[in-house]
Amino acid sequence: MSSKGFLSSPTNRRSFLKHSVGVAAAGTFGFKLASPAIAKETTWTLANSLRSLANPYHATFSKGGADFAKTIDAQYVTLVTEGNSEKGISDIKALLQRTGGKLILNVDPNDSPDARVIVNEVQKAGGYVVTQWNKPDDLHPWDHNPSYVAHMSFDGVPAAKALALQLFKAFGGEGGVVAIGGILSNVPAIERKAGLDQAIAESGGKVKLLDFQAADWNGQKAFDVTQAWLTRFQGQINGIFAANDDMGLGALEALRQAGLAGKVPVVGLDGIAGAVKAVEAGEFAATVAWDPLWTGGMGLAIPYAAATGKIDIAKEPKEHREFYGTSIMVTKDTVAAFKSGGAALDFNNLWSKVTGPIQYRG
Amino acid sequence: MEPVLEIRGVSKAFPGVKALDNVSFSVGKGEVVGLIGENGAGKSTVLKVLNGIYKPDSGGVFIDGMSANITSPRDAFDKGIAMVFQEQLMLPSLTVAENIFLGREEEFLKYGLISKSRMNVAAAIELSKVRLNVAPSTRCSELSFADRQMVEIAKALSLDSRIKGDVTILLDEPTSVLERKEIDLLFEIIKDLKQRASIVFISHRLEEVLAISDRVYVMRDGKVVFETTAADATVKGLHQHMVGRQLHNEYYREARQRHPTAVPVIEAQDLAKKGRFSNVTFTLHEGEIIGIAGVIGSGREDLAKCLAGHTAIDAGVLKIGGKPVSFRAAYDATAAGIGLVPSERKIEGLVASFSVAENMTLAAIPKFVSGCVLRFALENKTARDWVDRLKIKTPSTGTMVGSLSGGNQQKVVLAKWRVAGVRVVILDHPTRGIDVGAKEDVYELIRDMTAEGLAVILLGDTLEEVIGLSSRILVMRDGEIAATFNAAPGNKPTQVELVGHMV
Amino acid sequence: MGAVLSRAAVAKMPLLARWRNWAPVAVLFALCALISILSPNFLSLANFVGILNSAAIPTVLCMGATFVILMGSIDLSIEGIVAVSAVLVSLLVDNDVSTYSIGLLAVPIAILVGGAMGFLNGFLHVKLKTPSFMTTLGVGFAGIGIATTILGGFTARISDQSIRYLSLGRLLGLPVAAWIALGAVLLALLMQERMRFGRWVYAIGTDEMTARHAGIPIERTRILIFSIAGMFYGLAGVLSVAQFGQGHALISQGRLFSTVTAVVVGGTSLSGGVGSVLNSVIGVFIVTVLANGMILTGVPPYVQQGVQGLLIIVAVTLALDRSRLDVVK
Amino acid sequence: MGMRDRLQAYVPAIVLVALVAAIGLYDNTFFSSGNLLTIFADTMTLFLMASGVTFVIMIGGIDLSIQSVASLASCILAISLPRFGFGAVPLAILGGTVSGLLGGLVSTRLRIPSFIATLAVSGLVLSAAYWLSAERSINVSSEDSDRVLGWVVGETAGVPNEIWLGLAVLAILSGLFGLTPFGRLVRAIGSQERAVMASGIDVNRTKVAAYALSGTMAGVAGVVMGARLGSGSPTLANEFLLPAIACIVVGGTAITGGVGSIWRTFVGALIVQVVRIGMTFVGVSAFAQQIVFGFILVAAVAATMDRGKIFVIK
Repeated sequence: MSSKGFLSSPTNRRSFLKHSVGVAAAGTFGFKLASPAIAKETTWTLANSLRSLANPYHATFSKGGADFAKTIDAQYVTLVTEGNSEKGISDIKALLQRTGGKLILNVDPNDSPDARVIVNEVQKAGGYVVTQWNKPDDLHPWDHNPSYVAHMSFDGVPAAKALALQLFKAFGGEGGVVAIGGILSNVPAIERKAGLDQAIAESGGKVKLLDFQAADWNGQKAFDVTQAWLTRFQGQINGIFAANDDMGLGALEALRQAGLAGKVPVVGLDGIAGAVKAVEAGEFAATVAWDPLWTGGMGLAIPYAAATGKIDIAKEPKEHREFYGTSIMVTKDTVAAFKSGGAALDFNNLWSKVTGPIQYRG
Repeated sequence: MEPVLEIRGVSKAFPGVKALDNVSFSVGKGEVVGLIGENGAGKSTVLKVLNGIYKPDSGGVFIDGMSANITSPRDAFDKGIAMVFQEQLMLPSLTVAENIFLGREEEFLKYGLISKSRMNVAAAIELSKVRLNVAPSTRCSELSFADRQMVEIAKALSLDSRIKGDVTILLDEPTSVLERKEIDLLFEIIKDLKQRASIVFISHRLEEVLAISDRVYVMRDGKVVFETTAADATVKGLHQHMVGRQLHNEYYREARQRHPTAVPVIEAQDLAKKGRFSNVTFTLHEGEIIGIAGVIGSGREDLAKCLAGHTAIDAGVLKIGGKPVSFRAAYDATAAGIGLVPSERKIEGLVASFSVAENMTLAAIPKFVSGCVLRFALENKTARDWVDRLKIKTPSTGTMVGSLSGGNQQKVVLAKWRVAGVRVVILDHPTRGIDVGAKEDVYELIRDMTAEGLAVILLGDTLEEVIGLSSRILVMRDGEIAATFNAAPGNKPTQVELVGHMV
Repeated sequence: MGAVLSRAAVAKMPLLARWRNWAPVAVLFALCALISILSPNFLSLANFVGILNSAAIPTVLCMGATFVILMGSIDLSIEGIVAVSAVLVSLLVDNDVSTYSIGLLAVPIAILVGGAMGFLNGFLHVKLKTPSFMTTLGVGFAGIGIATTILGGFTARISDQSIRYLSLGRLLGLPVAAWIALGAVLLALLMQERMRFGRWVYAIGTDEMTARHAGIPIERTRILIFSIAGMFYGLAGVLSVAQFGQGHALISQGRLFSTVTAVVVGGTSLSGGVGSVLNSVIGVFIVTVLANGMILTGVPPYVQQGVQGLLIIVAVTLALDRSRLDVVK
Repeated sequence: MGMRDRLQAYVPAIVLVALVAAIGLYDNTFFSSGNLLTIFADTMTLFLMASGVTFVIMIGGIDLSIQSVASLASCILAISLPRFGFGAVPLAILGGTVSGLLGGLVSTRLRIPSFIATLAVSGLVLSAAYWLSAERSINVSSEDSDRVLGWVVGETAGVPNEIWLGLAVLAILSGLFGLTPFGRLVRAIGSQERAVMASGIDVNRTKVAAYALSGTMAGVAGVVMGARLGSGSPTLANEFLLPAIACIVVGGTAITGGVGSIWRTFVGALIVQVVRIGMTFVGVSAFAQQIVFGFILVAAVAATMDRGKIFVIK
């Protein structure tokens, strides 16, 4: 039927891949953008579910998925939640339906509770799923063999703590910092704040937290907040800690307005291009890169291996079922190496970047 | 005399009403033509056809003998016709000058910009024509009602300095909101305007019309029934033609006029509302109809609104059935048994998109609820009863009221208050814009109400109506009751008597 | 064609009317006074410059939105249009994604593209007779989508100093962005006061019938206004890029409601016909100063939305002349 | 024209059927009963959100606070579930009612346009949610949710309970709308508020009730979301506001008030959901989805809007 024709049309596949790696020419959308329909019952379909393609982290995440899909020449689909849990979940259900359960899903749930619902749906349909970042503490892959292959995350607390220490180092270990948080109730936001607090506590009073404000992951808000801070704490601000790079860059621009860019060090997390550039320029003291290319790809490679029987997931040790990936601290010293590295990923070496089991903090 | 502006055999129908029926009408150069008739006779419709607001269904408009197609008021303006509307159309956020030249700013454009200074100068010229000294840069929201009327007139006059060739100015009840001296002023203006322009002049006040016009048309029920030169016309004669019948008392069912009982329903003591009316005192009895006469601005509408609870009184004592009351809003008045039949029927009287039944029960919904569910059967039955009783012409009780004729709509409004079981009905221009047959029905209904012991306060559409229906008449002027007349059947005051106290 | 002026309006004392006009300014001053008592730093020049920086983009946005709201319509496409123009600019000047480098030429292009999307708003709204609320909502969604598609989700970092100057540069000690915003205000004021459509907006917003009778081309004016609004959003897109040195699809997240709020807090009525671009400028400053002040005075993050909510209510209660609208929707 | 009206009433349903058919023809797994049921079930939260606001829009107002209100309700639910068990549900819904009431009072008593009044109240509600939840998202233990929230997440007669709930709400609200004085007044106020005032009716009381109802339904939606996701959080209902209003208008209810109904919103919600899911089925890439969605929205409104009784379109 027509869908078959549409599927096998190479131009469509090419244009789709082109767009999904994000070099779309302006003004070509609509059905040019339509991905090929899925051939049922024959191959596995790969899908990454993420918040929105409009942010660099997830765009790269999606690219990672596309890259892996290319290596096994499988259909690859990106689902976006638009920050709306219900939408995210119903899209996944629809895709499970459409692929008759032959779905390999790598999902960054919009909010931790979503994970349980998604896992149950995938298990019902007989697909395979890996979750990223968010899941309820009492939800474990080994309780849902074989469908729930793994949960991978990055430990926000130590990362943020290490990052904070980098920041303190940048201004000589003594002085006042201000901190910009994400959406107050988000798990990563909480972890990263916790990491910062630890670092401050350990500074033994040398470093003072002047103020903490929430900018909802929004660079714009971070900009306004920072400007107000510059007035409120004239001269007292020695460093700015931002819970993600976008807000960090917002803060940096506010500093630039006041001619303080590069004078007051900023740190952020995610390792997006802009932040890395800022590190090179010496305006960011550091950023933490999560390697979304790897998570985006490996989050599919592992369940694919399980699905195709390359590994028996049920027999894998727990630290291969719930684990932290390697986060990379990017500082002025390491930035060159960081940029050159991270080239071709070896999707066969599944556990190369595993750095230990998930910690549950009360 | 060669007519500059003329309509021939024009007919215009609105849903349920034939507003104009084969009307022919002409204005000569430099002529002032009076156009009189009761409300709903079709006067304003004629003007709105001339002004391009209404397209005639048949017949045509002719300018200097040439057939003309006037598409919009703006188009009319460019063809030398300007109109002063009954409803005021000043935009509050704009200045006087901007209102005068709204939509015609081109002449003040320079490099695409409006030169306010030039516009104000030009406006000042127009304002001087109406001897109005307000700064052209004043916001209209800060003008008095009468001043706005003068601005409206100035806006129309701005035509004659802008259009080459013949100019016609249509005045729809320009005097109704004006004070005596402003009226005299307006007449002077019209007189020296005659040198350059022709004028069509609508007014209720026959004396005025005779005083200013060269020629007079009388309209009734959408037809021109009489045409005469002002010189050989008399108020009485014109009046005959306007009403078209000798036996008014028959028309107004005077035979059924009850002798008011002694039971007071409303007792008003020195009611006052700042800037609107003051020390208004009267008593309304069961079965009585009190008519209130007065020009617009006399305060009678405001009084009516206060009695209906729409606005609050500032001073005085109002007793309903002996108990003093104060109304926070209309719902208090309704609860006290007072209902207002508003002049703005479509806005305050009815929910146009609601069915006949839904409208009839709107003011009495609780009566049609059992266990918080509407009793549709009862509602429909009640509605059907009233449809029969009031001879309402409607396909069904489920028909959208908006699609009924004005007369039938008005009956629905009356039915609404009957269903609500009010004891006092305030009628604000109850027969405005409804055709003659329906009028008689409405009069019949009013008599029915009094027969059933209801009391009525009537703000008549015409003096004649007030006189014909009321058993007592209060004449209001400048917010005070200037005179009170008893109007027992067969012994009614004349219009001239009343007018004497009105202006 | 309903009488344009209710009797109530006539009775209204001009004095009260004048106070109404000045209420937003009063609110602003009261706010400033309060904050400067709690935090002396507030009155520093540095903070003033900071506030100007934060206010620049919202001001430009409000210039567009005010006209639309004066017509009694609403524009929910702000974020979408800004996103598209921002992404375009960031791709057209020196950047790390595309190879274009046309410098300041990108500015007029971005403004025109904004205008084009605004035109789409107006065109669909007028021709399909769909309420502006939905039309602009749809176009807004599309805008975000387009911006995301163009960049494929990535961020374009710009290195073009001429664009950066628009935000970083200083003229007479004030940020260039502030001067541009000032320019936008003057332009909008010129349109509102001295151009025909500027006056017609009031007529349409107050009473479309009267406007029609006066021979005002309603449809054309509506489309024109939406297009002009789009152009202002386009300019705001340029400024956003200049300020953040990057363009991406979410660059204007949260701008929509803050803009409408500013317009209304400034005293422009959502029902149309009443208000002015100057009111909106005041509105922008009320909102900006409040946000700034809440941080200066250390209001805890999670109550800030609440405080803002309360202030909106207070400001609007004082500023909005509600005596004219006997029916509040 | 009566004929046209009657036809008009079916347009939304026709649009829906057409969409479903089109997508099904492209990929017929879409028709599988399981899938349709799933879509149906997933639509209900959206419908619950929109159902209450429909009344507000019918009176010519708007309620922009539902998103925060639903989140607040989910927080109240998650917090009080351990302590009060089932009592948590009415408590959470009550929270919604109160928030709605507040919006209504601000709008009517202070005579502030609902657009701004509810926007402001939404800020207050959000602060309250953050304060209650101590800025965390609160998990609902699975045994709690099994014990208390089974009526939301379970299945009955092979049909997900969300659907039963949605249909129940549809029935109740349609009844409220079509059979009660309240519904009658809501319609009347939306079409000609001044006539209703002049008929001696306390308009504000009805209005406030409408806002309260809107808040209540947002509360219910919050509870359902909390149950489905097993958590409460101040951001749980984010990105729900505009889609909810889209449902209402896509269903053909006039944003200017007076004209509309609950079932229109119900159909509207299904349309919105089908379009979204449909794009995944047809395989519209994630990039294009929002663009397509945006234009389909406008087209749908253009088709379903009942212009018979609307004169000036602003």
